[in-house]
Amino acid sequence: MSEQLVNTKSQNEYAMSSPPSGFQVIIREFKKDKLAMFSLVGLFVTLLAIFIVANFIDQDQLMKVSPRDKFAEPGEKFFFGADQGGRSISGQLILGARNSITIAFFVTLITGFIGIAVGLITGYFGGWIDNIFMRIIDFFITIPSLMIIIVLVTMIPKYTVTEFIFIMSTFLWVGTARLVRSKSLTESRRDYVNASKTMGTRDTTIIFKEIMPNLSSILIVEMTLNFAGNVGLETGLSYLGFGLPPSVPSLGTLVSYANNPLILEEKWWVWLPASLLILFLMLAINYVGQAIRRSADAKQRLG
Amino acid sequence: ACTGNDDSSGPADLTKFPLVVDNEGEAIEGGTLKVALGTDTPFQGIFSWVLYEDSYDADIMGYASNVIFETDGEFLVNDQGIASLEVDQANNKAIVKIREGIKWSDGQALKIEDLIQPYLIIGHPDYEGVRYDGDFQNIIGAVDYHNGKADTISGLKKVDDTTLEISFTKLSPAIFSIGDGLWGYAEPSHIMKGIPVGKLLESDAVRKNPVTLGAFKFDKIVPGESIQFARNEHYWKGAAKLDGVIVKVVPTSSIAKAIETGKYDMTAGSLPATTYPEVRDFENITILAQPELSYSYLGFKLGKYDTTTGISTMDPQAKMADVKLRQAMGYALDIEQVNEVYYYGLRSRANSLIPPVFESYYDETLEGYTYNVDKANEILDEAGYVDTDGDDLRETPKGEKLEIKMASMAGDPIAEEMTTFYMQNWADVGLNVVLSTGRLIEFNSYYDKVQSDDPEIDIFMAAWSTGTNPSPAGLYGKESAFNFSRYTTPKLDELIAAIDSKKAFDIDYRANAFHEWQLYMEKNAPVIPTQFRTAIYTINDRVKHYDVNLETDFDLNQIELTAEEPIK
Amino acid sequence: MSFMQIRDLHVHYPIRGGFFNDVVDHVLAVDGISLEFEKGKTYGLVGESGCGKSTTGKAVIGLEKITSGRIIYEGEDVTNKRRNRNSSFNRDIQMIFQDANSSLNPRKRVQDIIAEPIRNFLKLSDLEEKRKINELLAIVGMPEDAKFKYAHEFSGGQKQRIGIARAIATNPKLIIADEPVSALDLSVQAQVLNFLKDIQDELGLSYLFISHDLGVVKHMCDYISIMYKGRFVESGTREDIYQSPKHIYTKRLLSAIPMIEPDTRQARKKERILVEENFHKEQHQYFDENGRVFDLHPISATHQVAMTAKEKWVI
Amino acid sequence: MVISEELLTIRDLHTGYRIKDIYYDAVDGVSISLKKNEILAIVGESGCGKSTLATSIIGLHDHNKTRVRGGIYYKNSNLASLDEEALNNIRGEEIGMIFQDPLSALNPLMRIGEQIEESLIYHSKLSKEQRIQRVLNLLYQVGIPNPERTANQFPHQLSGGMRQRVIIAIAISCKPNIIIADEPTTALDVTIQAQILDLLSELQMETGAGIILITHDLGVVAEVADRVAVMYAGQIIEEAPVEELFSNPKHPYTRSLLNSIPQMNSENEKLQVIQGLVPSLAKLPRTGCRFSPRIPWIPESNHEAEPSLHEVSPGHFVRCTCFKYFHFESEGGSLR
Amino acid sequence: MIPQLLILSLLIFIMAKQMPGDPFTGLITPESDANRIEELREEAGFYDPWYVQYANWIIGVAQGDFGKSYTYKVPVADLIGERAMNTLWLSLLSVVLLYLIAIPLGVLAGRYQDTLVDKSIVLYSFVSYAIPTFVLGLIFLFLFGYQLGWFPTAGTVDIKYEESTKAYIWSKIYHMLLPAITYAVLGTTGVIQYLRSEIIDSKSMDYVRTARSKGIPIRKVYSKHIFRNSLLPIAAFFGFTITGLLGGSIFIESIFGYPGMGQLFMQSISSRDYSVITALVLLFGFLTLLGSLLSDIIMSIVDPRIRID
Ligand SMILES: Nc1ncnc2c1ncn2[C@@H]1O[C@H](COP(=O)(O)OP(=O)(O)OP(=O)(O)O)[C@@H](O)[C@H]1O
Ligand SMILES: Nc1ncnc2c1ncn2[C@@H]1O[C@H](COP(=O)(O)OP(=O)(O)OP(=O)(O)O)[C@@H](O)[C@H]1O
Ligand SMILES: [Mg+2]
Ligand SMILES: [Mg+2]
Ligand code: NI
Repeated sequence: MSEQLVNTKSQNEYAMSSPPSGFQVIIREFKKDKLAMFSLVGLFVTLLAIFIVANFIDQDQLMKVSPRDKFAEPGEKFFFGADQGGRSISGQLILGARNSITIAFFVTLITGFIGIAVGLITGYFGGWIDNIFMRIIDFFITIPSLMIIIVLVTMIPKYTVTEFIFIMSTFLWVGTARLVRSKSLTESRRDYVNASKTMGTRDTTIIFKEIMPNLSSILIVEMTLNFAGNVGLETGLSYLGFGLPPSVPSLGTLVSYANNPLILEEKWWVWLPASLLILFLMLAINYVGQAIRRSADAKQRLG
Repeated sequence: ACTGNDDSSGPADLTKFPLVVDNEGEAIEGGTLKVALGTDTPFQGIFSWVLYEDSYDADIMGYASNVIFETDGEFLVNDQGIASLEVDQANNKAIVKIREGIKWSDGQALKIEDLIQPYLIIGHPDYEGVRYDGDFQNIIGAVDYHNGKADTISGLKKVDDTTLEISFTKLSPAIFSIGDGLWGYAEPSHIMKGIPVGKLLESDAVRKNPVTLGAFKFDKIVPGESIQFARNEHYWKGAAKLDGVIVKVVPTSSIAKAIETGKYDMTAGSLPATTYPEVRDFENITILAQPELSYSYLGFKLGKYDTTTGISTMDPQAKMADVKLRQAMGYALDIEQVNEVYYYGLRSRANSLIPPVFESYYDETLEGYTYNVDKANEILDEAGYVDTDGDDLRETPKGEKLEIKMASMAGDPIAEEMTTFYMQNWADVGLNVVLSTGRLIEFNSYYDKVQSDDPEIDIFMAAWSTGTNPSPAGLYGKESAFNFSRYTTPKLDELIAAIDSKKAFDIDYRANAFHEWQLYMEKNAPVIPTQFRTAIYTINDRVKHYDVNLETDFDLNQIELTAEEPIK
Repeated sequence: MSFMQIRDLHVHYPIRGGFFNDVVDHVLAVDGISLEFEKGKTYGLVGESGCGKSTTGKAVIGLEKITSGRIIYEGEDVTNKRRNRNSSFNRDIQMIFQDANSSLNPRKRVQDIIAEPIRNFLKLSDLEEKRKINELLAIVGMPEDAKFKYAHEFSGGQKQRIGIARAIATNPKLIIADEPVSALDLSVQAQVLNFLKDIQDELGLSYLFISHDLGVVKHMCDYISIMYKGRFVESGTREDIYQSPKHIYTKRLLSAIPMIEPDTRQARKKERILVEENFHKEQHQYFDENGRVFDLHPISATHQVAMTAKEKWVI
Repeated sequence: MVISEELLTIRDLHTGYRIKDIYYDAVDGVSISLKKNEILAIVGESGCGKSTLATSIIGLHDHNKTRVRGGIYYKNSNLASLDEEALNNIRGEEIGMIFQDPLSALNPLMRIGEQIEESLIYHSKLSKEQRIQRVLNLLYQVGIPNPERTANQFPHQLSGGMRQRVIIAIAISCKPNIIIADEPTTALDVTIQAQILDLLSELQMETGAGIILITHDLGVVAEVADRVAVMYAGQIIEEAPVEELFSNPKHPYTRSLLNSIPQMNSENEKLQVIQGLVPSLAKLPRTGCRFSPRIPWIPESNHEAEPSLHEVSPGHFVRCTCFKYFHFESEGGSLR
Repeated sequence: MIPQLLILSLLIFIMAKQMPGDPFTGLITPESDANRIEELREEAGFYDPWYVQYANWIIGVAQGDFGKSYTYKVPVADLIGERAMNTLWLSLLSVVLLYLIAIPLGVLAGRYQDTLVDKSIVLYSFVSYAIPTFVLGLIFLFLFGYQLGWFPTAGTVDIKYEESTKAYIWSKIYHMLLPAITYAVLGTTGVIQYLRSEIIDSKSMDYVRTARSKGIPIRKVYSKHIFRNSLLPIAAFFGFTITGLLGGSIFIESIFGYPGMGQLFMQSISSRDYSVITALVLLFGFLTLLGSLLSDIIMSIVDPRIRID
């Protein structure tokens, strides 16, 4: 009875596969784009190396000042030289990278979580919920966040990595929320959502089990790019003196040494490796993000 | 023309830094001196000695000074200046006489009213500055005038056109270093008189075209960023040889570069010692060094200040109450290494709370707390601070864990390293010192916490600049809010009182009083001096002659240049 | 007897604008329509794009908020309560969407798509659920292994069938089919239309069949309502509408349908022009001064036409 | 009406899209010609290559991803081998094009007048004033009631029918010899569709241009076309004058298609269904009869190995011989 | 808009007061008198409850009086007015330069998608995103300002020119040039990326196909259809870009010794100049709102679809 429907030949050629915007496409995209592939592998290896090696470094020992080794040049004693306090740059680079990445990661995670939840909910429900959240979002957009962050940092008496993460997160979820909201708005108007509604599926289920997976590639892109941005943000604040305490190694601390012209010009080993590491991380993340974005956007796909 | 120090890695030897520079070459006619004002923020532009608050404004005003007294190497008034000072100890009076024929930069003659004018401004009810202080209230009638009970200050009397008589409630030797309420600058009363005191700050007379007595006069001001001075034809020591001076704000991050590339002849004010490595190899400058009127110290919290009564009381239970502990902490610090590595010898181990510039008061015989680990260990053992639980850290004599919380101020480029290093030093002798907030504290919070006797602070690293009067009354007196260690004893009060007593008008007596006080402070170590400081000046090779010696009577009007532009 | 009545349904969308983004006006998407559904019948809703067909469908099933009017289901007023989960109304009224592609979640396998209403409405064990899914797949004529696939692996017609399988999973009484075939090719369209008719016979379904294709509507529907600017201009059985259209708008619509008869096209064109001219000439008799369609008045037991009471005699 | 002169002749046209580095022909050996004064309809279901054929004619493909081979002869030159510049002299001026979606086919940021005027700038020597006059004339000609006002409006201010008229105005602005209309009425309501179709045939009458009308709606074909070509899987499988095609369809595909229309008189009958699917481009069988998988009850031997077009009556061509043996599997083929 | 600013002002007011220290902490020296400083604090009302302080302040603001700067001793409005103009001009010049750099690059990248040109432009845009502003700022300053001497190194104007002469104005622009270039070079990422993908999208739009079918040269198709339409969203960003730049002024101004709002803000933070901090944050908030309003306005001017006729 069904033979006339099923074009058996062409049907069987489809293997069991995920939807076209899923991982297959992403993998195909990476295979096509050598640069993105290289970035991905490089990123992976670097991060792995950093996190593994970091476990073997004792931060207290590393951050011991030994004045006589001040600005020791790269060489036998210090692989990448030493900083003003005679502390090994290479060690700080690794711990710093770990700290900075961890911070960026958590900030990305927290802002991503809030931003996605708020965006999805407002976009899905619309109406007064949307109105209220949009007011809040508008308000946050009005806030000159850099300034408020600076005020907050000076205000808070005990200011550590955790506080830093939370302060950053307070202001950075807004962009994500806006983006997700607009995507969720269009996605919520699609008929499969309507279908689920008419079939009595719960709103929360629709939002998180139906809409969210369909936005996943956009969310991934947004998160990657946020991550890259957050790595950079810490640097800027450290430069202004509102970043982490200098005793906590971070990429931002190392780079902000460049603020001293003598170091900038002559003691390149203090700030350059960290800068290059940041550059590499940002480039790699961006190229990876670009590839994911392409796979999310059929128009720009390479494969 | 590069200075001394050939050994580029070793410390600079202070003796190799000259105080004076003479450069070869024929002086050119006129010329403009280019001065860099190293700051990351615009200057405030309050060009009045009674009103300014920002030291950058003071640095600028230095080129068009209104100062009436001149002082010698120990900052005591001599008779070389516009005015001379006579003190009537018996009647608590000072008589100020001015030279005749002195003119303001606008051509008006200097009158005795111009000397009275600053007092009338500072004492005025509308005056909002800090200078209406305890010292000022020492002038008879100042308080009544300030409270609006009198139209003028009764203690100021114009004797004749060139003489002013000032009556004080009490007098101390500080009067000779222009203390006790005596004011060292004149204000042009012919201009100031017409402006209500409340409006002075906004007036053009302060902001745009102040009238001065100095070698140069204000010509043009770009608010916050640059000032052009022109030669003051009426300068009483003779018109300057230069046409003028340009002072320009330069961000601190690029000031060394600016000096190297010959954009400027010198800096307004000195350069911080940490800048030295940036400038030492420049070939177009000479580096001059001058001792600073300040010292760094390590303070111990020993009590509390009662804000209502305004009196400090000691707390015998304080963590740092044991003098042995304090002394040991002093011995444990390897300040020498820090000075050598980070300051190139531009800072030295301080042995006293009086900077050596004050030759007659400074006690060079004091040993101070030089680096000596063995001694530190010995003292601690002796005092019962021993490690009882085997964690390499000493416990209190009672056997409790000892954690000393330190406050240290952020700001100095090497503050971080220095603090960490000191904490390591203490750890080396088994003392567990931690930062009270986990990090260095920014300037405002620092003073907020230290002054309010924050319980999170046991010890603190700080610095004082003493000003020209090194009297310790304001910093270590029982009633001083700035006595941050809150250390007071009857003996100390006695010693301090002696320094500013009437007897101290006798120079030897005063010197002796200072010595005794220094000795007492060293022994009891409520604070331990750590560093004396030296300021450096970079002078471009086209400046024919420059002198930072405090004793010589070098004056701005003598400056000459040997080229049209600074040498690169 | 009708199991469901729709009385004087209005759906108005606010138009926001101005500086404060407040409501400045309303779109009268649906502006007072009434319908009744009987078991096993198909009701056609025809009209130009934007006349409010989809809005009507969505309002009935509860996807749009009803501004005023009432929906009575089996004697119960369910007007704005229809989003209650698990309500019998929710189970008994289902929808088939125009764009089969977008109505199937691309991230879900077919079995999860079909299982959605089953899981929500029928408390079945896993095994029963599986059986039910297989059964549904069989009904819509798809092999069992289809349930492990994703929607994009199917053709347009097949997708539409998955949508239908989902819609009939809870044995509904009424299916709202919003242009279920207009995105499909002719041959596929035929499949789906045949199929809809088959299951109607089998399950005793009623359809609210929304379409702009008069040929398809004629093929499918027992009763037809012609919609214009949110209101009905004419409503009746298929024969009423096609054989004796009364309202000028209906006539115009009918005359515009292309026919598969090339020989008579010149004649049709002439006729079309005539109707068009008539339309412009007599328009005012059929619409009030605001261009709003008059209320419906019955002219026979089944046939209703929009007109003023006065003009009843004109027609 | 004289239908004779050949305006455009397409010979064995192959247009391929690159998918993963291989070119797959979406138009696979199409030969057809357009005569003066005629409306040639090309029908077929989605994906059979109609649009590809249309865009091949004026070379609007992305050259990096498309390959066009074969002959498209117009006035002694092969359009398929012309360069961009030469093509630009033909596009708009000699061949006008009408697209399906009237909203997206107009630049939302440009006034209607400007958009119509654009091709006049490059293809005529008219002065500015003359051009404006011409634009207004064109708008009037396509039946826009208030040309002055419309010319100054933006696309979003017009209704769908109006926009489609504007697009037609653009296509005929330089009095082209050929107009290619790719599904010009698919996005429109029936009433507007009828108006647009009437307009097209009137224009054709007036200008004598040849029109290629691409559509999947057999009703539209029946309304306006003179000659019809039915496409399936990149090939033309049947070609005939319009009356002939509807009265005497030959190819199994054409016949099935016609039978699947919900006819006005078949209310309660089953519609004819063509089983199977149109294969996707990459999976298209390139040998033998392409329709054979969808009529499996016709034995393989009844198909040609290399199907060619057979003229069954004057002007009526059918591909493959299977039409001779074709019968519906069962009348009113049901689903189950 | 007003309520938003009101909430913002309250927030920042409370936060500013929460910062340790106050404007008078900076006056602590051995020579100053602690009692006098206490007295000044009292007079300034720092011991009043915060809501009293806020009420006083907001009443003043309502009357156009933002209070007086504690450090500069001038009315806040005057102080900020002066600096704001500097920053605004700098931002404006930066934006102009930014667009001058970014638009051609974005267009090239989009037009020659996936070619070497495109890849290098994309690389540049990522690199510029990754470089910290102050590193490039210092390098530019040292290289072009000091070593080569092409640009002035600090300040807004050369003191030797008389106000409002031509030379004076030129000198002002000249002083802004290097910071503006730095900014422009680093700020292009967003615009380039956005423009690039807009152009790629536009290329496949139906109206582009229509334009091509008209037989107009491809160059014209790009200039009249693709670029124009792709620039539209960029134009809409204009307002936001300016406010974004204002935020970034904090970095640029401190490196280039350019007395603008950013620098003033940093200084006010360190000197606890409450009235200035609050006023500045408010001003920035206001400008952001203005920026989005400007974006809306620009959008409604350039995009006929939302033009209100
Ligand atoms: N969410 C909405 N907000 C405002 N107006 C709306 C909304 N949805 C629909 N409309 C308007 O309501 C009217 C009816 O829309 P509806 O979608 O019901 O028409 P339709 O008859 O289904 O048209 P089509 O044949 O194009 O699907 C239209 O004018 C439309 O613009
Ligand atoms: N740019 C492209 N790249 C790859 N394949 C394409 C491209 N455009 C079209 N195709 C494929 O070529 C075949 C013919 O497409 P074409 O658009 O010509 O069909 P059509 O008959 O116009 O269909 P429709 O009626 O849907 O417009 C289809 O299989 C389609 O998937
Ligand atoms: Mg609809
Ligand atoms: Mg097509
Ligand atoms: Ni065949």
